Amino acid sequence: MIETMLSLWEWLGENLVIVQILIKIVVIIAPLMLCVAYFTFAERKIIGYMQVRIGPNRVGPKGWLQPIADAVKLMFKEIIIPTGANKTLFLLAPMLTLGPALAAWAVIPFSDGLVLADINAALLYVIALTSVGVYGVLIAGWASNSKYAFLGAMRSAAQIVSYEIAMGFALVGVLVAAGSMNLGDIVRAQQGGGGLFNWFWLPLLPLFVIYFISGVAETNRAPFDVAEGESEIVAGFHVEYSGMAFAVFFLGEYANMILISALTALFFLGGWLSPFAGWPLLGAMTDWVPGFVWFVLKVAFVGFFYLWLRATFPRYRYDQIMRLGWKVFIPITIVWIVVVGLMVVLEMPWWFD
Amino acid sequence: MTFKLFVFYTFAIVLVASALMVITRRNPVHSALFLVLAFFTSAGIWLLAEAEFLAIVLVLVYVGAVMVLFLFVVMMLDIDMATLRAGFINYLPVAVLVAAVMAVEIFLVVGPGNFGLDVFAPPPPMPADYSNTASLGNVLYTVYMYPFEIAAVILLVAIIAAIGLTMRKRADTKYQNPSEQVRIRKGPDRIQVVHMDTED
Amino acid sequence: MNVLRDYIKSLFLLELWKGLSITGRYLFRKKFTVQYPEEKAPMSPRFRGVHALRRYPNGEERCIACKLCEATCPALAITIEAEPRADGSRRTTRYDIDLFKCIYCGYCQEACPVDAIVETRIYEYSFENRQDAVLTKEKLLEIGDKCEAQLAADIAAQANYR
Amino acid sequence: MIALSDYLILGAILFSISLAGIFLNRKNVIILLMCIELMLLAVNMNFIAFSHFHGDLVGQVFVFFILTVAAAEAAIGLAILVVLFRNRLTINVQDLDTLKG
Amino acid sequence: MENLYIAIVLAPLIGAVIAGFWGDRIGRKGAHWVTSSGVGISAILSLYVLSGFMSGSREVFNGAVYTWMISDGLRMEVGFLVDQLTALMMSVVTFVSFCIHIYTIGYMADDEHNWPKESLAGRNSYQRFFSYISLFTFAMLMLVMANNFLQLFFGWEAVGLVSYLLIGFWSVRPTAIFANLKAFLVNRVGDFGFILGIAAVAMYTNSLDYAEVFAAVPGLADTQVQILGNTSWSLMSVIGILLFIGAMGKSAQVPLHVWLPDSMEGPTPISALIHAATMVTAGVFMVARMSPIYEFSETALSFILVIGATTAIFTGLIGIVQNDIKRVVAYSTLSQLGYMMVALGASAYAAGIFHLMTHAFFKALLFLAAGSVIIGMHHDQDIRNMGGIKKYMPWTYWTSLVGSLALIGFPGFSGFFSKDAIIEAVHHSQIAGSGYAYAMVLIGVFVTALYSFRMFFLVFHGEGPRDEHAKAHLHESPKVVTVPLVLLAIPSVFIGYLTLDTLLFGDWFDGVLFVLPQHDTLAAVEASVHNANGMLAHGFFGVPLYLALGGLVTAAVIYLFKPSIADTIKNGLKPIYRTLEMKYWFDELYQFLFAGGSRGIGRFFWKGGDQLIIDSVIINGSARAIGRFADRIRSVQTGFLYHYAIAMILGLLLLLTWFVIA
Repeated sequence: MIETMLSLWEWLGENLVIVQILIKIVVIIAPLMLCVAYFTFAERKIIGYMQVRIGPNRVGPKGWLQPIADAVKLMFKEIIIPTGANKTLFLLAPMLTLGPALAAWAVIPFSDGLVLADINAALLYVIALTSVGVYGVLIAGWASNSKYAFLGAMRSAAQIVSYEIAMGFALVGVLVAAGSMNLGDIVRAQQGGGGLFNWFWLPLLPLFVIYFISGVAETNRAPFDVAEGESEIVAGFHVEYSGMAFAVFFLGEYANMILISALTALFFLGGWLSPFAGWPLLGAMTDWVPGFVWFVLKVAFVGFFYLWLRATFPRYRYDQIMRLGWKVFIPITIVWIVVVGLMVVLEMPWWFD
Repeated sequence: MTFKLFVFYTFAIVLVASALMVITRRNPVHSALFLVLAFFTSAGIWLLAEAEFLAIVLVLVYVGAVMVLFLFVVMMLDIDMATLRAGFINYLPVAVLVAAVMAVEIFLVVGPGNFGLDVFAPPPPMPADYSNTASLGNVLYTVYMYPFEIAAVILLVAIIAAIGLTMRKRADTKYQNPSEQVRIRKGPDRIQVVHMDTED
Repeated sequence: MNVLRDYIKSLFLLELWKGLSITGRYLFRKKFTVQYPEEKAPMSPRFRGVHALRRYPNGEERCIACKLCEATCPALAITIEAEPRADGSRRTTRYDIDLFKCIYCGYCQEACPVDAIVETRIYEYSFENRQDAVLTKEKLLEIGDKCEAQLAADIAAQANYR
Repeated sequence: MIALSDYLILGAILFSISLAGIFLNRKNVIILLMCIELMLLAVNMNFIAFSHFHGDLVGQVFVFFILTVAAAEAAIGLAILVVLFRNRLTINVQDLDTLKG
Repeated sequence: MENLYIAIVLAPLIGAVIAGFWGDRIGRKGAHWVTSSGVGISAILSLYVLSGFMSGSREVFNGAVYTWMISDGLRMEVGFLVDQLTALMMSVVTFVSFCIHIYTIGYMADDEHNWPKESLAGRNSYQRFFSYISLFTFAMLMLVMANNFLQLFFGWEAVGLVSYLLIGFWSVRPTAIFANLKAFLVNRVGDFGFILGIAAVAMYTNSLDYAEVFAAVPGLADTQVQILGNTSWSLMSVIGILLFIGAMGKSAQVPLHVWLPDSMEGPTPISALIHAATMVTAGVFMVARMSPIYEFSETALSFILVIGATTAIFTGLIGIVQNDIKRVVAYSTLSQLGYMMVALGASAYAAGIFHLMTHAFFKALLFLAAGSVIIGMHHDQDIRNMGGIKKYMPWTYWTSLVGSLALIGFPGFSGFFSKDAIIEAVHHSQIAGSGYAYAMVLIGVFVTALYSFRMFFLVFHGEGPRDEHAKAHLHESPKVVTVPLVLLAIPSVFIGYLTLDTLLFGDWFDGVLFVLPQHDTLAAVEASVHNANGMLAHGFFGVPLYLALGGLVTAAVIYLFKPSIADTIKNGLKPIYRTLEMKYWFDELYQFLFAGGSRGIGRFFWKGGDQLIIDSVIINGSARAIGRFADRIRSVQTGFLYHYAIAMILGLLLLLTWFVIA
């Protein structure tokens, strides 16, 4: 029995690379989906805590089965397709939201060398994929044949496209600083004896802030969630969605959040690197912790920040969102790119020597 | 048929099919979406031709920006499709004829006889540490420095032109100046305490 | 100087950090949440829940069909019919409260000269049929019987303020 | 293996299709613009193919510039289209004849 | 040395500039002071230079002071050639000019009356006038002091320009405008020949410097050039005649004399300045200066001789019938210029210059006297209205008499010596046309006497002015007018006698004027008269004196004693009188031939060239052709985008097809 399984595996390895890759993808995606699910749980919990509540605690011990229950509930709900909606596109849209968010994980290094596709233009690939994410929103809004949905889609798409520029510029800064577009190389460029002070968040502090805020805007999260703006346009582009179609949107949104968190961790927070590497005492003490753990911790930290923001700030007005993106972020990033260029050229000690 | 060839043909067929869809769909949104698909598949084909950078840029620029713009415009404009479609069938034979003649003629020029495998041997695969992006950058920032800068200027001008064309100043718009608002401080800016003697 | 301070304030997002610190602090506050079915919040003697009709200790129902509660009810939720009983005393034959209409204002309780109609502390109630929402005299009396001890205590506790 | 002619024929077919598209959708400026983008894609396909088979990066550099200029063109074209629609409430090419002599 | 000459040239220029640009600021008094003192300085310095030459202590100066440019080896510079001839000319020019400046102060004192009220042009006309005459002096000095052809040409043109400005000074009078245009255009005709001559010089010698050119001339004497087809011309003749055409224009020789009488439209001082001392003598001076060239061309000399003689007699004849006092003097000037030219043609350059000098004095005197009379007559210039002015204006009368006697060549007066020298020189001349010239100059003496005294008698003797009003106001002119008259009268009497021996028979012009031995007519004259006294004695045995006296007597008889004879002659010789009165119809001829001709040509070019060919064929025709073509082709421009796209696609298809097939 086991021998047949092993021989089958070998046969697969020799003949069908695709299957191997598929298996790898599943290995990444499945935990990821789980993480997404539990991220929603974490959100409810954390926001509850910040509002001096305890949050969901009924399903399962301490409420730990809540996301499962949600998923099951959504799965069994009816998917209502509005009259006059474009059925194909209506159903295609949620997948277009989730797809890029998951596809981007192909190039994310979880630890040194632990990456599905170690391609050189990974950074570019990530930007390209995040920019594709807007299609889901756009198509969902248009295909719903609903005013609210369409308004939400337009707002959202315009916002995403606008903030993509600031985001791209921030990443150009990272690119200049690291001298590579390979995410692994970018992380390795942040290695050094200073531990967390060697990471890019310090020299690229403005870019770090801007990248993170742009990421929040990019994922249509509070306080940039005018795209769903409940008080104005009900729920934005996915107002007509229900059941599993809505669930996929939900998954996509949270997957995107995790993706942005992961990317932030990689670009600015040293990826899998230990924050205490090279520190006299703490460094040696934390030496045994695998890089993967650090990476997950960092992603979790940034994800927590997402929720923190949502719990803290009221919604931005739309024209001010646009103003922030175009008139504040883009100029700052451009200026800081020049500064970064200077730092690199002058081989500033600590980071670029 | 190798795996590569299989991928190529798959992509090519999807590409041609989606291109056909682009020109025949009644709804321009569908056309635009099929165009997106066409861009995706051609990006795949470019990857096969070892032009990774451009493949990703194609997705980034076209799919991520240009086509979003197209979709935006198509969705926002309330277009009466019926008049625009008028005469579609009448022109179909001519269009097919012209396209066919052109395709055949180009085929005669670039067919396997002139550019087949026996004429142009497939290039050797690049070494593992070859970076398409890096080598393209090497050329772009040295030999093609000026064209590159000119292209940048063209883009800038295009941005300004597009904004300038579509910008409308609305007289009835009300807006605050956030930087002014931020500057307001608790003390003298918000409230003024006035001392007044009581009246007897 | 002020300009510089404003710049620092906006560049380092100081006000945002202030906001974040507040929510951050609250994250670690003791939570107020009451684990409801297991725990319950304390209740006031003046709590106004579902209605009840009380009896005298000798078993005689208190209500004398004066119809003051019916008259005062702002939601017109109370319907009373009365006729003399065999012993000559005046008693209700019908006393209905439509809970769909009732706004739980407590005027009926205030108006009642004999403390017959009262509002109990019961708030966990539900109906499976529409007609269940109309409390009849029998049901009211039954509730009253069930909660008599509590009701009497509550009334006694507030006697000074009436 | 994939031959150069395969790429070129693919480019030719794409080109012809976009040509037919220009014929067919002659009144709809948006689809015309899309057809032009498709045409540029066909051209770029040839550039990439030749670049690959000649081992010469210049073709790719050229494609890079074509992409740049095409993006600019699309942006301005669409901007003009929006303004046009705003003013005339149509994008029918047939109605855009104020310059006719 | 050099600075001295520069000072001579620049002093009038500075005066002119100050008076011209800041005339408003410095006022009338400032203007006449600054210009007069500029010219005065110039005159004193010139006389100093002349005295230096006379005492023999001064060397000939020839040098450039400024190089303007060098083009292909051709040097263009500003330079001075100061020798005896130049010194003489400078002295004459500046002295006469100075006298005229002084005179102008009086003459132009009430110039406002000549302008309409509120006329913009009339503002500061007084200062402007002084600026002009000073500038004129500067231009003339540049001309005479030049050591190269370019500077000569500059002076030549500058003189022409300022004369244009001055003749048309009263720009509110249509006749003045017409006259200055006429002067300008006629001068351009001469200048055209002049610059062609200079071009020929530059072409064959590759130099504009006098000394270099003159040194090269003997080598080129036998050069023949082909112009106008295959006819062969002597280079020297060509250059000489071309340059002389310039002189004809400037010195008003027949047939380019027509401008000079008309130029009397200018204020009288200008007439004096132009006719007596400066502009018209430029031609004479130039020919004398170019003597090394002319000596090698008998053709040119003959040409000069004939032209000069013709001018001398025919313009003199016109003078008899003129009634405008200034015009009479003007025709007399023309006639005397003819005499000078005759002298030059006879190779008696020194005699020509000598006559130029004496003529400068007495003609300036006559003009100023005429001006004085005009002032007295309140700007009435018709001599028929005058008469008996003698008793009102004694100073004018006497100086006028001196001038007239000098003009007709009364023995002892300066004109006698210079004119007799010319007549004798022509008599001895052997070149072609000398016989004709001799006859003409002899008749000219009679004619000169006739018209001079006709005018003199009509103006000063006989009945008083017919206009009682004019009579009442007649009185002698102010001192500023009479003093120059006296100043000029003195040399008019004596200068001939005093300088004859030095200039004509002495060594004054040795090395300056070049005369071939076979042409040396003055030597022959010298042989017969020896010196001034001899000439005086010789004069009493010669024909000219008696001709002059005859003319005088005739004039006296006709106009003083029996005026009726004049009418008898007038009626008897009606055609001749008419011819003279109409000045041989030169003006009409030119009007018809040149003005009409050029108008015809202009009309032809206007109608045929401009309107027909350029306007209707080239411009409108091409436009119409394009329009017609566009009409056809316009239908292709549907304005529909897809039509163009389809056209492009089809074109692409054709190209591809051709590519596939080929």
